[in-house]
Amino acid sequence: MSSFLSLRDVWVEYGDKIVLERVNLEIDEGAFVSIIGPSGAGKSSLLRVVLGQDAPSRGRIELDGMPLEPQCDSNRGVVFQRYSVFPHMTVLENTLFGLECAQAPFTARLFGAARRAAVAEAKDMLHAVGLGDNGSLYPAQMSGGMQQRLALAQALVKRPRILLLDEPFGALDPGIRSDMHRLITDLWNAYSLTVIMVTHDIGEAFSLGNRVLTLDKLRHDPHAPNRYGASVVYDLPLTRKDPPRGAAELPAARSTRKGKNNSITIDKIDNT
Amino acid sequence: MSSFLSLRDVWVEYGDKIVLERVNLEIDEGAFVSIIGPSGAGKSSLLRVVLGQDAPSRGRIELDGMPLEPQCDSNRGVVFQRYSVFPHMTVLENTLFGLECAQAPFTARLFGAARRAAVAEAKDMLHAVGLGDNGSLYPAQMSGGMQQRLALAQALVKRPRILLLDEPFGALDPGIRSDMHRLITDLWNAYSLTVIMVTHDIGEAFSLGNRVLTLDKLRHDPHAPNRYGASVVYDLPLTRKDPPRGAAELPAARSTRKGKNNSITIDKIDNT
Amino acid sequence: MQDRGRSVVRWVDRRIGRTNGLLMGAVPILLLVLLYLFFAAERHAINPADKILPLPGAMVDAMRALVLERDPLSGRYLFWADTLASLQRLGLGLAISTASALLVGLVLGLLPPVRATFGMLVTGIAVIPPIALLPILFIAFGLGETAKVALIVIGIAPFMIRDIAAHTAELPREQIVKAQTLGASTWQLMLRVVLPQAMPRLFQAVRLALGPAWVFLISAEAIAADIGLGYRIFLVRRYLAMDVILPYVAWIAILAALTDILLAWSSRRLFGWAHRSAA
Amino acid sequence: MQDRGRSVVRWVDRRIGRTNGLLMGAVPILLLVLLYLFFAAERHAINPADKILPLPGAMVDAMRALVLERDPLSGRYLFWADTLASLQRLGLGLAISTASALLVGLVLGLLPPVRATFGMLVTGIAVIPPIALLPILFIAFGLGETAKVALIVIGIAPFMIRDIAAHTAELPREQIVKAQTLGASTWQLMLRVVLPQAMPRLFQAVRLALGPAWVFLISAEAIAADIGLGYRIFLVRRYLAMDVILPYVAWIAILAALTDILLAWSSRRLFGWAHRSAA
Amino acid sequence: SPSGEEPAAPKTQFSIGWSIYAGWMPWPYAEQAGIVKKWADKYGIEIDIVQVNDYVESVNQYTAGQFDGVTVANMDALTIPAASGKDTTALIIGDYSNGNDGVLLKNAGGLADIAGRQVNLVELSVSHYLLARALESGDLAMTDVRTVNTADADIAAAYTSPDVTAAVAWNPQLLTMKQEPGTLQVFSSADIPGEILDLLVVDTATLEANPDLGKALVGIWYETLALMQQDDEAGAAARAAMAQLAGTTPEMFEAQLATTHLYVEPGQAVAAATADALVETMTRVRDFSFAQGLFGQGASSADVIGMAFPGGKTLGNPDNITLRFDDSYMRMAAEGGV
Ligand SMILES: Nc1ncnc2c1ncn2[C@@H]1O[C@H](COP(=O)(O)OP(=O)(O)OP(=O)(O)O)[C@@H](O)[C@H]1O
Ligand SMILES: Nc1ncnc2c1ncn2[C@@H]1O[C@H](COP(=O)(O)OP(=O)(O)OP(=O)(O)O)[C@@H](O)[C@H]1O
Ligand SMILES: [Mg+2]
Ligand SMILES: [Mg+2]
Repeated sequence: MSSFLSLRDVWVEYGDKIVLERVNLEIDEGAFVSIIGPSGAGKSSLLRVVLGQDAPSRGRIELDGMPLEPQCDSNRGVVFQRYSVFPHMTVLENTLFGLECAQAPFTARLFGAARRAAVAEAKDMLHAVGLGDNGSLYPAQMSGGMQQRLALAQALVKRPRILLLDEPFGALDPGIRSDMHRLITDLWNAYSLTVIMVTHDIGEAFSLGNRVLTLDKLRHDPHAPNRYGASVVYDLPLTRKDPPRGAAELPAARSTRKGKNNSITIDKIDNT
Repeated sequence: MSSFLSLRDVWVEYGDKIVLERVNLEIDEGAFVSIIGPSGAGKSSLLRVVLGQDAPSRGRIELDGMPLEPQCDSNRGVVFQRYSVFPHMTVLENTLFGLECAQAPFTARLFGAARRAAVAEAKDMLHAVGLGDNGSLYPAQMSGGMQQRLALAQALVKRPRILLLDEPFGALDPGIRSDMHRLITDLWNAYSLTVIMVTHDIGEAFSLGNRVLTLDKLRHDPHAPNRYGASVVYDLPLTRKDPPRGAAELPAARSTRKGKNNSITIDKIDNT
Repeated sequence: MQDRGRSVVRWVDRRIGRTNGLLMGAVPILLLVLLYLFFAAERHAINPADKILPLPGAMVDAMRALVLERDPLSGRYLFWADTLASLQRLGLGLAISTASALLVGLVLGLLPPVRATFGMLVTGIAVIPPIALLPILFIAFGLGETAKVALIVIGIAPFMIRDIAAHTAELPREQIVKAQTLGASTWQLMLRVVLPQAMPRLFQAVRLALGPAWVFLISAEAIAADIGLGYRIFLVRRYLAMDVILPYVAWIAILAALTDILLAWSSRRLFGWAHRSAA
Repeated sequence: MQDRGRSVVRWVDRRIGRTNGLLMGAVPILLLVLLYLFFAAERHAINPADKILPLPGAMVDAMRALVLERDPLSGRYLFWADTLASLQRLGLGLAISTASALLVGLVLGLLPPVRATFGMLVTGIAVIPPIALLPILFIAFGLGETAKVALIVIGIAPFMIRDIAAHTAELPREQIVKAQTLGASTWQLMLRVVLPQAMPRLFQAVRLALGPAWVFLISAEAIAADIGLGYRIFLVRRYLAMDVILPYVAWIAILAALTDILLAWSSRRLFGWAHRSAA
Repeated sequence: SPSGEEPAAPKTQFSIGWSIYAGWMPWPYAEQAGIVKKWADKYGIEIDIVQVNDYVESVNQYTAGQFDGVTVANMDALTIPAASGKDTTALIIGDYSNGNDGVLLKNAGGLADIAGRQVNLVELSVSHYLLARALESGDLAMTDVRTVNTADADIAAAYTSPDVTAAVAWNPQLLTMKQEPGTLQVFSSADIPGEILDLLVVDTATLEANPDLGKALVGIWYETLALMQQDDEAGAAARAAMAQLAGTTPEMFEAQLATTHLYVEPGQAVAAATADALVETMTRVRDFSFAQGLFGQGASSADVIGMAFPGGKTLGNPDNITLRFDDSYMRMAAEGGV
């Protein structure tokens, strides 16, 4: 079976600054890939390219064997590093929006029973991210962490096939953070999600992911810092006794997957 | 000796939402106070009040025994949670700005030798935060973590008496993060800084601070989540064998202070 | 170094209350009125029949007939009939301009191919002074109400369209992408993400366009009309009746200022999210 | 659900290249020209002496004398002399307006007490149609160049001031606070933080004001001038000489569009940080 | 003088405003041809001839004191400066309109067809007066038509619109409008000869203090008129130059001159100024103006404003004379005294 998402010799350049060079990557359906690397390495840039927001300056990206158009759709959900919630919608409206788009192609608004059902679904998700009480606030009235959680709820309520997360939990306190870890793991198990997550927390990278990628520069010229871009320097598949996947086993999954990172195999790879 | 910074019965309200209530706090000169607490507890709001950006809705704040005007000056440096760098200045210009304001009251620009000296100082600081190569970039051309480091460099180059940090290291990878910890600890030791830092990383809170405050709601009415605000629920002075302070001992301090959080005493206090 | 002891709040940091703001705002206007009275009195000392800067008494006399008495010829209260006619034209012109600014502006701002095709045309139309093309406008729209409304629309719509288009094009790309990942079609994106965020800007654009709109209304009424505030002003200009012109201009300023205040207030009411939170 | 197989890029996501953009932009303008020719030909089929929509040949004939031949009386090439005179007035008016928009706009936007005191006055002036005040303007400024420049300034400066003030007041409070913690005085804040960030907006405001500026220039020249593009248009309008008016209007449009393009280009060059990064 | 005004001090710099009209084109031509300078130098003064594109504005500016003199029609001299209390002297009676103003109808058989139509014209101007006289001659009343104020600069273009079926205008617009297919001129100033006069007026106090100004102005005027009347190359060249200054072709300009009755000889102008017909005309004009409210709100009767005529005749309030027809300078020119 050809892999789900594949990047072939992908480069990302801004003007004459080379950010990513020669990235080759095959990601299987259902993988949970954590990406770590120094600040400024190009992690967010990589996510943008996979999302289809930016086109790579060279190379090819294929999804399910088809070349990826540089555009976004509801197959790929995203939580950006910077706040990407809609400032003119309340928390509840922000969360409802995805549901409304799917069900009301023309008005993008729901009424009556359909709305009540969507509101219930959105509220469940808001409770899950700890914003249950804040449905009527506008983003400007919320703290940084709350906005980030809203962005997450917004993406999750659409149950995308691929979920791209850019430091989603950076601004959260440890309590809510482990709740969110549980939530994302459950969803991953329940919906055969493919997750690509950028994080600065190595513990998080290893405990959540089943594959950890490290982005960094392979070469560095101190006199021309922009000459060389980063690439994948470590690609660590984590082999664990995974429980069988499926929505039915959700409660079981919750306890089995939590906080395990035993039996890891590490291979140093050369990406060139 | 009356304390350096004191908050007496401070309330912060937005409309009818009570964010902070009855906060009483005495902070000594030279303290390193870490503030932790759940997302949305009011940590950033507390910093804004201490900074003088917002006036408390009730209560009094005194600095050195004088009531604090709700305005900001170069005695108090700040790194905001959201990016507060100037988008129209390059990295170097952003860092130079504080120095230029002090030395050129009229033009706010330096020329000739004075400029060269300031540039050297700014570049040193940029190297310290790992942005040495990026002096000519504009903020929009940088990653989230790089912008945060720039904000830090900007504040530190002014050597303020009080430094207010709102999750300054949240978006940094572990390597650069420990560099930054070292930097801030050194500066704290060398310049008898008073630091108030909000963080979500409990380890960071305890390893850097000599006092840890926890903000949370004392009471919660599920039917009226806005009725009660947060206050200081734990106030933990950390007693350690501190090395004698002074710029001369900087290299020593670097090794002694790193990563220590032994002999901590914890007192649950009631703030009401 | 800064002296910390001073208790003067910097001007940047001062917050002005509502009542204080009104009072302070009234001061320079009052001063201007006084200045006018001074000059008027001075001119009248030299020539008691001076018409250029009439005294308040003369203005009251002149206006009384227009405001309170029926015009014997038409049976109308001229002042009120003028006001009504002008406001109707202005309202219609503003409404059409606003609607087209929204429609065209959003599409231009959001869809690069459309912007490439029509952006230059809109710029071109925006910079052509419509009063230079009046003869062609007469052919296209005749000389009736349509022509007056059309002049207002041609005068302000391109400007508003460009403003809305520029604002729309500045929306953070992250928001567009986010909406697309939430399954929004271009239409849904327009309707729920771009349009609502353009609304406060639209209100701002209407406020900025009010001045030019009045200019074009008055120009249109000066060209061919038999009623309207601009008609009256240009008619009585024939005999330098500043005692009518000045109250009329003041009345226009009051009407325009009221519209402005109303728009600012509605924008704050309707789009609270877009304005500084009330701390 | 969306079909993933289609290879059509959504319009929102299309990027248009430079050359393509120019070509696409030319299409509707060409269409308009064709439309004009069609109507003109039709009118001439009915009335060969039609003056309202002249054919290109007539325009070339009429313009040749103005552009290429010295006026025997004054010894000037009228077309070029008109252009020069108008551009001088316009340039001066724009320069004064821009300078005052910067000065007053920044201060109004940044300092709440000043805004409270003068905001209402500026709004009031912005909404008074200067056309209605023409007699007073000419009395106050005489009939020379000053009055024409003054009309432009009075017409556009308040609008630009309000725009800059609103933009300045929207600067994130975090930036002001940050600058203050870096020791910036109000003056330094203004000079280094607020002013440079207002500059791109100022360019945008000048671009938006170009249309009204031409309108006011032409209005002023229509009333009191003996040279200038607007003077010529109003002079020959008595004879319905559209064969001169249309080329003059087209010339004005070209001049204005060039200014607009120049401003847009300089803004991109000078304030790269404010425009979308070139990916 | 009515207001206890101090007499204006003698001065050497004067400005005269003018606007484009066939009967006033000699002024800018005289300026360009150096005739103005020649006469000004003779009296040791300076005279600026200033063009104002908008006729009403030129008169307003004179009223406001920006000019020492202005070219104006008799009715407007009465209703604008004189009614504003500015003591004004009509120094030169240049011509009367002899067909330069006309009432035009589209698709009409005669004047009677105007009834019930909407008439576009510059309200409260000589056009309005002409319309009133036309209606009077057709036994119609003002209430039988509806007037729509239309700017003089735009009336030619407006007339091409199908919306407009009746209009009153003056030259050069009138000539342009007559070319519109289906147009009939049903009444013109040629039907009321001598009632629409084109004047040069100056501020009375200034003239009293500076009689040299009056002498120079009549000197300029009659020398230029003589030149343009010449049936030779020089005369044709002068007329062509005036056409050019008016923005039109020599043919069109000649056509306009044909409907302008110029008082070429100063003697003719003196005769016009001293004729009883002038008093009669001004009475008519004044009654019309008063009926239209042109004397302002304060005016209680047509008599509030006083006019003086040569030979001590007056009309209206003799204590408030603000418009004076003065033949003395024209008479000087006639007698070669300048
Ligand atoms: N618009 C742009 N123009 C120029 N350079 C850019 C632009 N955006 C990003 N870069 C550069 O690309 C590099 C990678 O940025 P990116 O945001 O992908 O880093 P990152 O790995 O996500 O860092 P962080 O962990 O700090 O978020 C950085 O060096 C940055 O300076
Ligand atoms: N402008 C505002 N209007 C109304 N409510 C506000 C406003 N700003 C903040 N709040 C509320 O105040 C509370 C505290 O916000 P604050 O930003 O201080 O939290 P925080 O502790 O810094 O959270 P985080 O860790 O997520 O940054 C939140 O519940 C937020 O909703
Ligand atoms: Mg990033
Ligand atoms: Mg916070």
